[in-house]
Amino acid sequence: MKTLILAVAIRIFIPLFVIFSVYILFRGHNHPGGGFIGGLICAIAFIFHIMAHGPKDTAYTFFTIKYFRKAHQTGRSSVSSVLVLVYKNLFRKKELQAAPDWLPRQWRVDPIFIISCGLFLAATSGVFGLFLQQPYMSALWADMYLPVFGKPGTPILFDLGVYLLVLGVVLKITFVMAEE
Amino acid sequence: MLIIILAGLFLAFSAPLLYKWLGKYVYVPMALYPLAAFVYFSSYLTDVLGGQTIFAIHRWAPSLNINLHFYLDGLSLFFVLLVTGFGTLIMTYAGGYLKGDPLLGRFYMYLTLFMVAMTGVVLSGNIFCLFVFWEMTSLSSYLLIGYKHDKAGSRNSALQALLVTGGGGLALMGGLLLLGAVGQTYTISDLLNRGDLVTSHELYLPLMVLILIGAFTKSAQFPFHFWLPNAMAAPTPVSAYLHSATMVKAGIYLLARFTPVLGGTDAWQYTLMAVGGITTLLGALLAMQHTDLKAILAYTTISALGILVTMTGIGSEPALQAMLVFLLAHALYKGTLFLVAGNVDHATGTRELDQLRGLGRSMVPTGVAASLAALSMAGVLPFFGFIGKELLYEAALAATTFKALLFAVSFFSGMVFVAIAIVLGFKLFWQASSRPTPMLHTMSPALYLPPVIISSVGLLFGLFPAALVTPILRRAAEAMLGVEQLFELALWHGFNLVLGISMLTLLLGYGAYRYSNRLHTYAPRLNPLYKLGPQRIYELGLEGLLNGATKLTQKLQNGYLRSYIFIIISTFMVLVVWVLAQTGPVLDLSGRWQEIRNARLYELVLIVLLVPALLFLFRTRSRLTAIAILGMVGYSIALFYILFGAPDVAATQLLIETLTVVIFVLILHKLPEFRFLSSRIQKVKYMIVAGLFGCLMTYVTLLVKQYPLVSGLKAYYGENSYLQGYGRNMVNVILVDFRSLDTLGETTVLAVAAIGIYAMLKLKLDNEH
Amino acid sequence: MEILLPILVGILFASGLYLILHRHFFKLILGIIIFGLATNLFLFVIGRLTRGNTAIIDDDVTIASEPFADPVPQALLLTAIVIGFGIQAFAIVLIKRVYQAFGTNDLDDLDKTDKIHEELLSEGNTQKYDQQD
Amino acid sequence: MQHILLVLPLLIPLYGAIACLFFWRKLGVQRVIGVVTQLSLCAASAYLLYKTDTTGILTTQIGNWQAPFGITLVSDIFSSLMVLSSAIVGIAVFVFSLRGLSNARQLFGYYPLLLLLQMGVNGVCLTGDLFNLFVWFEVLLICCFVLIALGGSKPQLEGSIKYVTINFLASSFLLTGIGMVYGILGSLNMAELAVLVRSAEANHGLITLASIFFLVAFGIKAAIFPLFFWLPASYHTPPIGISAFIAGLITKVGLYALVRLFTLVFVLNQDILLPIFLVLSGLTMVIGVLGAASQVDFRKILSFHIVSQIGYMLMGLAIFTPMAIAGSIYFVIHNILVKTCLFLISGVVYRTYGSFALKKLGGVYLQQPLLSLLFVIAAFSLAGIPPFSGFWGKFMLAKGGLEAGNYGLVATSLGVSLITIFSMTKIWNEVFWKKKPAPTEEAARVIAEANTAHIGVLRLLHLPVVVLIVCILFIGLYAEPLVNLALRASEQLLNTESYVNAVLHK
Repeated sequence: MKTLILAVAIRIFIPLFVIFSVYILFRGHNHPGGGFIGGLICAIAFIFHIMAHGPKDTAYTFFTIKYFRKAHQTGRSSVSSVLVLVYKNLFRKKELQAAPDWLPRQWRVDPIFIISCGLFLAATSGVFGLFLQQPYMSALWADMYLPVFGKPGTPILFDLGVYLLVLGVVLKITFVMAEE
Repeated sequence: MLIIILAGLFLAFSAPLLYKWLGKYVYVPMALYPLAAFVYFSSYLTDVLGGQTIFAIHRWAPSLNINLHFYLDGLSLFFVLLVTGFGTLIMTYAGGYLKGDPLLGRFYMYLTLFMVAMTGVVLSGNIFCLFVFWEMTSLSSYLLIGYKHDKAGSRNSALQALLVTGGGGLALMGGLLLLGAVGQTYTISDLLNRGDLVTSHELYLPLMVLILIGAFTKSAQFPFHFWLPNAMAAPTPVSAYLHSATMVKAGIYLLARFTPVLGGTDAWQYTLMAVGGITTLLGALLAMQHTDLKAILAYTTISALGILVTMTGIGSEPALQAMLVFLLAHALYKGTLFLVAGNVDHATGTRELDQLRGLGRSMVPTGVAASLAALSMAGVLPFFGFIGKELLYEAALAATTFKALLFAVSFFSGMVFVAIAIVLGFKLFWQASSRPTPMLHTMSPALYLPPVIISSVGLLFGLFPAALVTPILRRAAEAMLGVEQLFELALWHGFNLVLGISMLTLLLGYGAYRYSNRLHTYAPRLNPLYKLGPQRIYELGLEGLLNGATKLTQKLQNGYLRSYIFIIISTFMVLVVWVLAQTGPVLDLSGRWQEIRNARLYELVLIVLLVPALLFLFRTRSRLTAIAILGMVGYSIALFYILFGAPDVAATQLLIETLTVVIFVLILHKLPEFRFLSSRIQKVKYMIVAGLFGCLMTYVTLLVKQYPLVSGLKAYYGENSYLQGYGRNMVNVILVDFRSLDTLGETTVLAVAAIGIYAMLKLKLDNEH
Repeated sequence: MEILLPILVGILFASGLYLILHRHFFKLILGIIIFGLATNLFLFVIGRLTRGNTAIIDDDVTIASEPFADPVPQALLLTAIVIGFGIQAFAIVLIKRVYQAFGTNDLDDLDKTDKIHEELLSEGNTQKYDQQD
Repeated sequence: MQHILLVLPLLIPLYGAIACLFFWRKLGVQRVIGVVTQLSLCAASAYLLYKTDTTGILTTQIGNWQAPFGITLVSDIFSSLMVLSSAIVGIAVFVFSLRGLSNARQLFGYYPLLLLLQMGVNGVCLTGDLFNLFVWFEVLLICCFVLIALGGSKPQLEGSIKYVTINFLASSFLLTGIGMVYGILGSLNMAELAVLVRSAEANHGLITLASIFFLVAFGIKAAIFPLFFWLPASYHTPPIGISAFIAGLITKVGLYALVRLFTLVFVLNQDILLPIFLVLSGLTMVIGVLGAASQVDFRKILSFHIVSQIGYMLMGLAIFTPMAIAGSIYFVIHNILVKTCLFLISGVVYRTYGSFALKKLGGVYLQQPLLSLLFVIAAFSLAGIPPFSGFWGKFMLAKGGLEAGNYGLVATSLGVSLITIFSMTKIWNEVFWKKKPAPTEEAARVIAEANTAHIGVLRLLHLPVVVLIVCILFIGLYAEPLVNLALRASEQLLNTESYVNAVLHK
């Protein structure tokens, strides 16, 4: 399967697939689609990549956050150093590459992390209702309408959670199996 | 009264700790408790003797009408004094008998527990309160019999006792439940007034039989007697206390207690007389054949219990009076003799008659106690046993039915008792012997004082019956008969028929003693007979149960998944067909042909394609083909979903199918080759089951679809999806809003599956070869 | 069609069960999947069929008008399919692991844990690893 | 307030599990999360029971959709009792696992799985919707699948294959049953179904037919004869930390569903259904106890006993009087506690003596007096000897049975309890009383390890057993509160109007 053309094609298609899957996710409320289908489509894109390039490569390309980190200085609170870390990495990445005391680091995002994020999002989207003395999962809707996105509300958040979870689950399964 | 009980429980459970602190002096607090209880209950003597009954009710489980209801009348007081009085002495005795035993703490725990339970049994005023304590006696007896737990014999005996008395307990429970239902109350004092209601009820017979089974197992009546001799595996204090003086009398107590409720009918009388009579004879016969001290005592106990049951069965005033007197007399002399046997065993290390002789010189107090008790047992004049025996004969002679038979039974047993009394009281200790059995230990006061005390009490009661025992016995008899009793006990009745019979008994008893040695040579010849006895039946039953259970379990739980599934599916089909046959609407097939003709062409094509694909799946040898076919089947079904207006489902099905195929492909090379393992017959069998199952499901589907469906949900979702859920895709709105909890659960399933697959592939604790 | 689909359901159930009853691992897993398909189709069919019309409210109206497909069975079906997928995926991997661990593909070889006396599985095997603190 | 109260038993474990997943590789953090979650779950469940007991049936309409259209969570006394006892058992098993389960297993998601399993159980108990019931059952089942296979040792794998296949079939039957109910009645809300079933137009034959699907589905999950085969094949295979929880709880959840549905919805044609229950319950008792009597392994005896005791619980349903159903309820709660406790004791024994096989064990009586005492209490509770807890359940069942005239079944149940005593004393005999035979190599190693282990470890293993025994003694010696609750719970179950009113007309 590791032909060059296929590999390149997959590389191009992946962003398309991801965008398409997000589109499916958000149109799901009004047309066929939704979080589950969207998540699966997104995951299938990565599956192709895994099959073409192997799980290590996929994990390195898409699920590894590369960042720079400064050795911990004494006398500085950890909160502020984390804040600096985030700020510098987000907005001053170019500078860091040149800076000698900032060392490149990698953080591999385990799909389990995506799963738990998805589950958390789905579960939490229902909690807001509880604070308003309403039952769990009571839908709250913003009074506006966005193109593509539709009407924003907690059910959409829920669907997003499902999307993330499905993505994480399928990725986890295929990663493990492909590594075998 | 509750405080006494609770204090006992508390003390019981702290016994091991006390033993840790006090060492060998642990017996002090343990003996003080029964003494305190004895004194406490004695304080009620005046009230009870004055004709009062004392109540104490504590809420326990009022919803079920089961309360801690204590009820103290003459009968209860009689028994409770017996239990606690004996308890004091036994507790002291046990301290000496088991000195230095590391498990003494636990022993005291069980023994105290038993004493509390026994107190509870005789004090209970609620039948289920009684039952609870009743079972507690079985339980503590189990633990006590198995006290020498490293011996297999002890363990088996304990189990036997538990199973027999426990089984009886369950029968009793059933009986009491029926009794409660029939008498409409669980309170004994209320039941006592409803005897007529109970005996005339149609359930009287079963409930009586069940209660009798409970009492008989506890009191070792034929055919449940066999556990008692085996229970002698327990340490001697236990045998003396539980298995002669108190626990086995619980059954008698029960019979006595329920005499006003259940008694008086022919069924009751004849059952008790028959069972009691057989037990008396059997016990006496077997007692003569044994040479082990404790076995002899056990069988005479059985015999005595038989007499008690018989007397209860006769039910007349003199009989019940005789029963009470004999019960007391028996407790006194048999308790002593057991303790004596314990002392002998302790001192010489053996209990075999043949090896014991000339003990009197080295253990004088024990010997004296033995002689006193033996005299009482033999029914010699100034002893309490004499009064008991006299009354027995009188009662038997005064019986209205089976007079001769009853008399013969009591006479025979009296004779045997005399013979055995001579052995125990005279031969062992005082018969001149050139080579007395050597002593291993010397006796401590804790060992010889209790038997001496008990046996002297027997003498004392015999000398002054009117002052010491009559008042309480009178009240006890009153509780059984329901009318004021005026009987007087006296040692001397003058020269009458009964006295003559007593003399004759002594004489013949002596003769039996002379010939008992010969009996021992004949005894082994009877052994084949015992193979048919209840003991054997018990053993066979247990063995058969185990074998049968093992065979059945191996047959059912055979380890073959396919047979499990086969059974499950068959059960399902049988149940469905059964219900259909019973209630089932019948499928209406008219017009179905028209429906087939209505089908669109592409639908038909899909189905026509699916069937051969499935057939091919059964026959293929290639795993890849199989997966391809599976994918195809999945996709075709997705097409059906599209055709019938379910695009979301179809899309999901398509994606899932793809994913499944991908998973298969990923692990395909690790999967086994296809092989055909099942035999042809198996295949045919499975094909039939599978075919039937498929037909059944089709039938069910068609049957349900035959009726119109009115779904409020569909209409509601159609109206509100957009207006309230702000979505046009109803399915999606249902998933994320109307029924979002389902989706939350569904996502959880997926997450867990992912974790599971991960753990399964990564965590391999077994080293694979 | 009202009669064809129920027949298809029956066929699927029958073939699923038939495969499950086989002794081979792979057939077992195929059987489980087909049985799952049959169950899903059953759920779909028994919730009544509406040909063609989906359960989506048209853009120009706010209330769905008949005839439209019943969305309830579809929603249930979606959930059921997904749950079924989770379980089937787990089952596939389980089968693979069993094959790896036992080196057999015959289900009849897996009858040790049910036996009263476990001969081949050295006892304590399960727990061997639970002794650390 | 009740909105929060009813979802707490679901959300607390869910959030606990999510938090554990975030700290996937950090065992210490997971344990802390576990402690907090278990304790708060227990508190929430206890408060839920208190509230339900004092104010009557509580409901919340998830998503704020009116009853038949959304999903309702309902808590009556029976369900909140189940939730509370599962929480108690959860704590016990959790504490045991801290030291009783290998770190490798703990690292591979044991804690989140345990929590999600609890969530599934609570979901089943609290939901008032048929399909939602299915979903929670699947949550619970997949957690069981994974837990039983967790570690992948050979016996575990063998057990899981059977467990997974047969329970998959059960789920399929459940799903088809739900499909049928929707296809017949057009609703999924159990309260509304209760109303529809009792209406004049209800098609009795079809509804009874549908009920068979549920009977088989939950019958498999509850391990009723002849559907129980998966249980003895699998329950003894995983480590005790896992099997104690699953064995203690899961079959009872199946039984809970059976009781719920057959008192609320499937009440038609009882002249056909009740005899079926009667036969099944009698056979289940007998076959289960015979299986137990024949076994020679500590855990297997306990496993087969589960089957037997399910028969008792089913007996209440077969008799169908308030007293009998109360007996079943009491029995369920009692059995959850006792069974878990016995499994944990077997774990402690294994931990110190290195075996489960009766013939290799012995002498515990002398070496561990406390454990022996605990075992005696638990064993005799299980056997139903008064005044321990099993007696009360047995008493209520027998009383209900006799009042209803089911003499045969009552006699069977009493006879079975005698064999139960027998097989419990078998364990006591072999493991505690008997002299210890010379240890095998494996056992010697384990014992050596156990002896070197810190004494605190053993204490920690004893702790959950002691806690459970205290609960068992409480419901046995002071039975009134639970008996009373059970009686009122069964009244609530049989008086469906209160349930229907609470769900539909609030």
